[in-house]
Amino acid sequence: MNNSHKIIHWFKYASPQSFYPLAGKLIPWFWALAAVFAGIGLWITFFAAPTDAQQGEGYRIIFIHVPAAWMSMFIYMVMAAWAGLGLALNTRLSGMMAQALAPTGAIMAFLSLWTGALWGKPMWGAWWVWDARLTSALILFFLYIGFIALQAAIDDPRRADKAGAILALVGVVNVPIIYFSVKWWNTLHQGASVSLMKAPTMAATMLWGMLIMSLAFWMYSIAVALTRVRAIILEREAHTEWVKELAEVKGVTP
Amino acid sequence: MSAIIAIIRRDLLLAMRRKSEVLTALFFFIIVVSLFPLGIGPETALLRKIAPGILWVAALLATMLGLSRLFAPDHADGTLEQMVLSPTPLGLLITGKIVAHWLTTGLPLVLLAPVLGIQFDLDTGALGILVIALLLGTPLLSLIGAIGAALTLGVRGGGVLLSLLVLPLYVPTLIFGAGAMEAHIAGLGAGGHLSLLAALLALAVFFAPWATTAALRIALE
Amino acid sequence: MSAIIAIIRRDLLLAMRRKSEVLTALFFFIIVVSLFPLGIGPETALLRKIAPGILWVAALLATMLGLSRLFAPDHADGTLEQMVLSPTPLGLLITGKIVAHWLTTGLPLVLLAPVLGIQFDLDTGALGILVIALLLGTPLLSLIGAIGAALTLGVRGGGVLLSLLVLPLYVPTLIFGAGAMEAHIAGLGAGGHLSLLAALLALAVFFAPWATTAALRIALE
Amino acid sequence: MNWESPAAFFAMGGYALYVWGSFGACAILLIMEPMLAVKRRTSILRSLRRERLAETLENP
Amino acid sequence: MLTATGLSCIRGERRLFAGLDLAVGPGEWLHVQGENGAGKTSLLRILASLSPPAEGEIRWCGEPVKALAEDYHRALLFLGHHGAVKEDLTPFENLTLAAQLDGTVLQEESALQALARFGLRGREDLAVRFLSAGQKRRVLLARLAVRKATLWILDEPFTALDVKAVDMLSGLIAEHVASGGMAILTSHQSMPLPNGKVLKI
Amino acid sequence: MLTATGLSCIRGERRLFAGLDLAVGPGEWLHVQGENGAGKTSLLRILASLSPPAEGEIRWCGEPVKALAEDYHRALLFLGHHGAVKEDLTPFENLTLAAQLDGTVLQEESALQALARFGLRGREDLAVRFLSAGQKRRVLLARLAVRKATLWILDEPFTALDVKAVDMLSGLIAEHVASGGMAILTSHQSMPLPNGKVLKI
Ligand code: HEM
Ligand SMILES: Nc1ncnc2c1ncn2[C@@H]1O[C@H](COP(=O)(O)OP(=O)(O)OP(=O)(O)O)[C@@H](O)[C@H]1O
Ligand SMILES: Nc1ncnc2c1ncn2[C@@H]1O[C@H](COP(=O)(O)OP(=O)(O)OP(=O)(O)O)[C@@H](O)[C@H]1O
Ligand SMILES: [Mg+2]
Ligand SMILES: [Mg+2]
Repeated sequence: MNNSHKIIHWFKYASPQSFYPLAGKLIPWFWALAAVFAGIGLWITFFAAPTDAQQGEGYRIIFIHVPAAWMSMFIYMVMAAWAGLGLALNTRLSGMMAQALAPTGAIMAFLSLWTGALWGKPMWGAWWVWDARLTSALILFFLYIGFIALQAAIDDPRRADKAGAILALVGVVNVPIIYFSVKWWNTLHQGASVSLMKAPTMAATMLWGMLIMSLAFWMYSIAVALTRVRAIILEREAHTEWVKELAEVKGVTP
Repeated sequence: MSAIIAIIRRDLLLAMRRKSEVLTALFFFIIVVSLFPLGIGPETALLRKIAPGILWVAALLATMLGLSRLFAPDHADGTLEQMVLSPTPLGLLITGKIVAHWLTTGLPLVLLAPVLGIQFDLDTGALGILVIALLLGTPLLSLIGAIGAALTLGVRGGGVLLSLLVLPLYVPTLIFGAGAMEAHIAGLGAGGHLSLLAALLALAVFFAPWATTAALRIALE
Repeated sequence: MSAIIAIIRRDLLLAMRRKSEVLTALFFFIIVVSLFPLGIGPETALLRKIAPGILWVAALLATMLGLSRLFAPDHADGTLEQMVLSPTPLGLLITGKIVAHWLTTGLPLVLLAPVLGIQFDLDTGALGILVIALLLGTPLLSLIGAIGAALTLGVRGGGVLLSLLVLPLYVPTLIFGAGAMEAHIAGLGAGGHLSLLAALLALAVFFAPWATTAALRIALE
Repeated sequence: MNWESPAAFFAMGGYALYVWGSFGACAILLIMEPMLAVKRRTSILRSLRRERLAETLENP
Repeated sequence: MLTATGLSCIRGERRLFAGLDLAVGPGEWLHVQGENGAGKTSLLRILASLSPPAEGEIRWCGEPVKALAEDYHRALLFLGHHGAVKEDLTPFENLTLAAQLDGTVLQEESALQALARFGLRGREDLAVRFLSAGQKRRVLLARLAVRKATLWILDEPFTALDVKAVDMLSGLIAEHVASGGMAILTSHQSMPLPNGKVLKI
Repeated sequence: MLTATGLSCIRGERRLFAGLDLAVGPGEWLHVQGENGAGKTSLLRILASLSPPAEGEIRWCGEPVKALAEDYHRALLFLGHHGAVKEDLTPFENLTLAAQLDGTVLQEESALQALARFGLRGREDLAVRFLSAGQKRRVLLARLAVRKATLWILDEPFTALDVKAVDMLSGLIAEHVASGGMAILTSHQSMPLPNGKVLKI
């Protein structure tokens, strides 16, 4: 078939066939980690963290807002890295990983917008302002949607992978450009009518809470992406022998 | 009647099959609306002032963008010929196609517009007027657009010629639609504008399918 | 080299043959720009303030409108296959097509923009900046757009999907382009914005043809 | 523990709509997403199994 | 009974044919022959009332077709170069939707039967876009098996079909004619059907 | 000399062919036969390096075609179902522009001659849009007469052509092969050319 057997050792897991069971073994661990971190994080969020002097209880949104915002950016980088890898080395798994990550990234981007809007209303009196950060988050959301829509519109999975990879890479070049352009655009017009809290002034518990919630989001993202990539592997490799030989396909256990 | 329903179902099926179709007309609307603040600047007061105009122009452009695909694919693959030769009167089939076009492009805009209005910091009353005006206006845009789409069918450079023909005809809709919101924001009451929109719609419902059918027959000869 | 020139000449010839093509991209620009005063109202001060944004958004939409026809006709009739099989490297041919696209849609906008700027009561200095910014910005729009056009080639619902992909990527161009004029009007000097536009253009000249070619190869497989 | 009563907890100092709106949406999405991912896998598995069954019926 | 008298057709400054008379009655079929560009497609489109003749008149059962309109359409089945087949839909959907457009309802079995008859078994649920050139034509031609019509006007029905499909289709046409139907065809290949009238242009 | 070894092609979940070997040398031509949907078009596109095979390799004069790229393209002339013919341009413009794309310059006379040879005299300056189905194909095929290429890959070159044109075209192919060229064709009609190798899929 291809010359994958020649390639270095760790590449073994770049084949869907060996990655599928590996992912299956890893998933429960990531779910467990996600649950533990989320438990601690939520406890800090609602019980350990004190009421904020200026924002009252409303600031507690930060404990999901910031992790979601971070993850939305981080996942995009990871997705583009997988896509680029797939384009360069022509490994089948890379494209599947990129495809599996995209919906999670889009959901994170959406959550950062949604929670941000719900935070903005009590803080600024408006659901939305054209702040640099908000605007670039919005554009990032569009980039995700574009990626997903492009892949959904192409029937041949291999073609979809490659086209998506090019789009993701073009996006990666553009995301910093977009971010800085928006930032500059915004500051030219108006002074800092919106000043976000600066991290150093943040109380230590809050910082911890945010970090732990971020870990929870991170573990969640890995777990859900792995779950999805397993489904994608099955869909794409449906006609191969190794899938037909899988225990869950033979009907022993799901 | 069953043929109309059949054609609406067929067009909706086609739209669903090209999954992205419906969503992307919507996203075009969203993106155009979001581009303006980027071009104009983030001042809330200024943005609130121009919001009605921007929302309406964007709705108009989003509707227009899909128009060239209203008849062109059916023309290219001979379906339109079969429609002319169908025992059902052509006018009915065409009406079905226009309804399907509105369902896939106009209706989603109506539903989404309030969310975008929030980005421009509009109040609830203004948002309500926006929805009502769009509910009257978008079918109007589909009806007028269908005439343009039929006239430019199979014509060289049709796509862009279409916008040239249709945009001037969209002007009254734009003026009354955006005017309704502006009047409301200025505290004048939007009733007048809305009833004018309704009157235009009634007019178009009667004449547009007929004009479209006539134009299509010419295009097919 | 001669193949590039041949392809530019061919595309220009095709554009001339569909007489309306060039004119209508231009007319679309004119009409969009003229719709805004209708949607927003006639206050001169307000209009002058939003003029840069509107002109740039209109330029952007006008460029984008023609994008779906950049490769699609060549794809449909098999010309693109012949290009792949041509002894000339595909990248060169594609560059030729992008140049032709700019000559037929970007350049006319640059030439017409000052006239429209006058409608918004802009002074000579601002008009000069507008022309320079468009001269740097429209090739950028063609280059970025070509990537999107190649990616959505032969894809279901391509036309609208294209705008979804391309518009976010247009944001920096829009911001710096409109920003240059606004900075000038505010008396801050447009130099910074213009040099950023130039830098983006240089970046795109290197990468866009490559990405476009890669995307086209994928579409053709 | 900085809450006097469950009611105070749910009132969130007057920010209930915003805080619970955020956390609620977050919870819904983050529960829905894995469910959809799992469903995607079970449905492809089901069709694979059906295919296998059809094969065994054809050539026993 | 379709009769045409004194038909002529002008394209650009070129007169493709003039003073053409023809008549096709029940149980008859007509083979329109001519070189590339002679005007066969143009003639067929005129007969189907899709474009008007420069001169002359077409009558269906004695009435001018322009006046009959829908009644003529009910009796007519015209399949041209273009498919009227949607690339995004499956053969099955294409067939049932075409029937609905004609105002008739197509049973699932008869649709599947017609497709199977045209060798599309196993492709019922694959978007037409993926089919081969000949399979696309077969989707189109499957309408012949499900739509009741007296007059068939077929423009090059045998293009792109393989030998088996050509036989099957000519069998279908022969059957239609034998049972009192009428057919007008063009084809550059030697026609595998007996007893046709020939019209040379 | 074109050789292919162990070619296989998968579309969707369907394996169209597998383990296919072929070789065409100078002065030989190959007739690819098969039912509708057998995979002839797919095979020809693979041979032209337009789409990659699922397995197997194609060599031109002993080198893999992927490595040769432009050199292979120079030796190859591929004409598929689609015309690569612009409807808005005239036959003459189409022919000269196609030549320019190939990086060659076409003399006016030789272009006119080629068109005349394909029976398009008097249509040189009429936009292709107005031509009949067969005339459109002729515009495409006229490239055979002007482009120098060693290997011709033609997908159903005889469709839509009338009897005279079929004879002319087969003469042209025979000439090309006789002078040491190679050709790979598909056709459902009986092939009016002698001495071809046959490949059934
Ligand atoms: C729709 C509205 C909003 C969106 C889309 C949004 C988006 C984002 C994004 C993308 C980040 C990560 C930025 C980075 O790390 O560089 C972020 C961080 C943050 N946001 Fe928001 N935000 C919104 C509203 C708000 C509001 C209303 C507040 C507070 C009043 C806020 C406070 C913060 C804070 C404190 C951070 C963390 C800053 C840091 O770590 O540097 N956000 N937001
Ligand atoms: N505007 C025009 N000016 C001159 N000639 C024209 C014009 N439009 C069409 N024609 C000619 O009219 C004829 C149309 O022929 P038609 O398509 O009916 O031919 P056909 O007999 O079906 O041919 P084929 O066998 O190739 O399908 C062609 O010869 C074409 O060149
Ligand atoms: N995604 C897919 N899933 C299943 N089958 C597919 C898919 N895409 C293509 N096919 C099948 O692959 C085949 C492609 O055949 P191809 O076009 O090569 O045939 P051909 O031999 O040229 O036929 P023709 O004589 O009709 O031109 C068809 O049978 C088609 O049904
Ligand atoms: Mg014809
Ligand atoms: Mg074929």
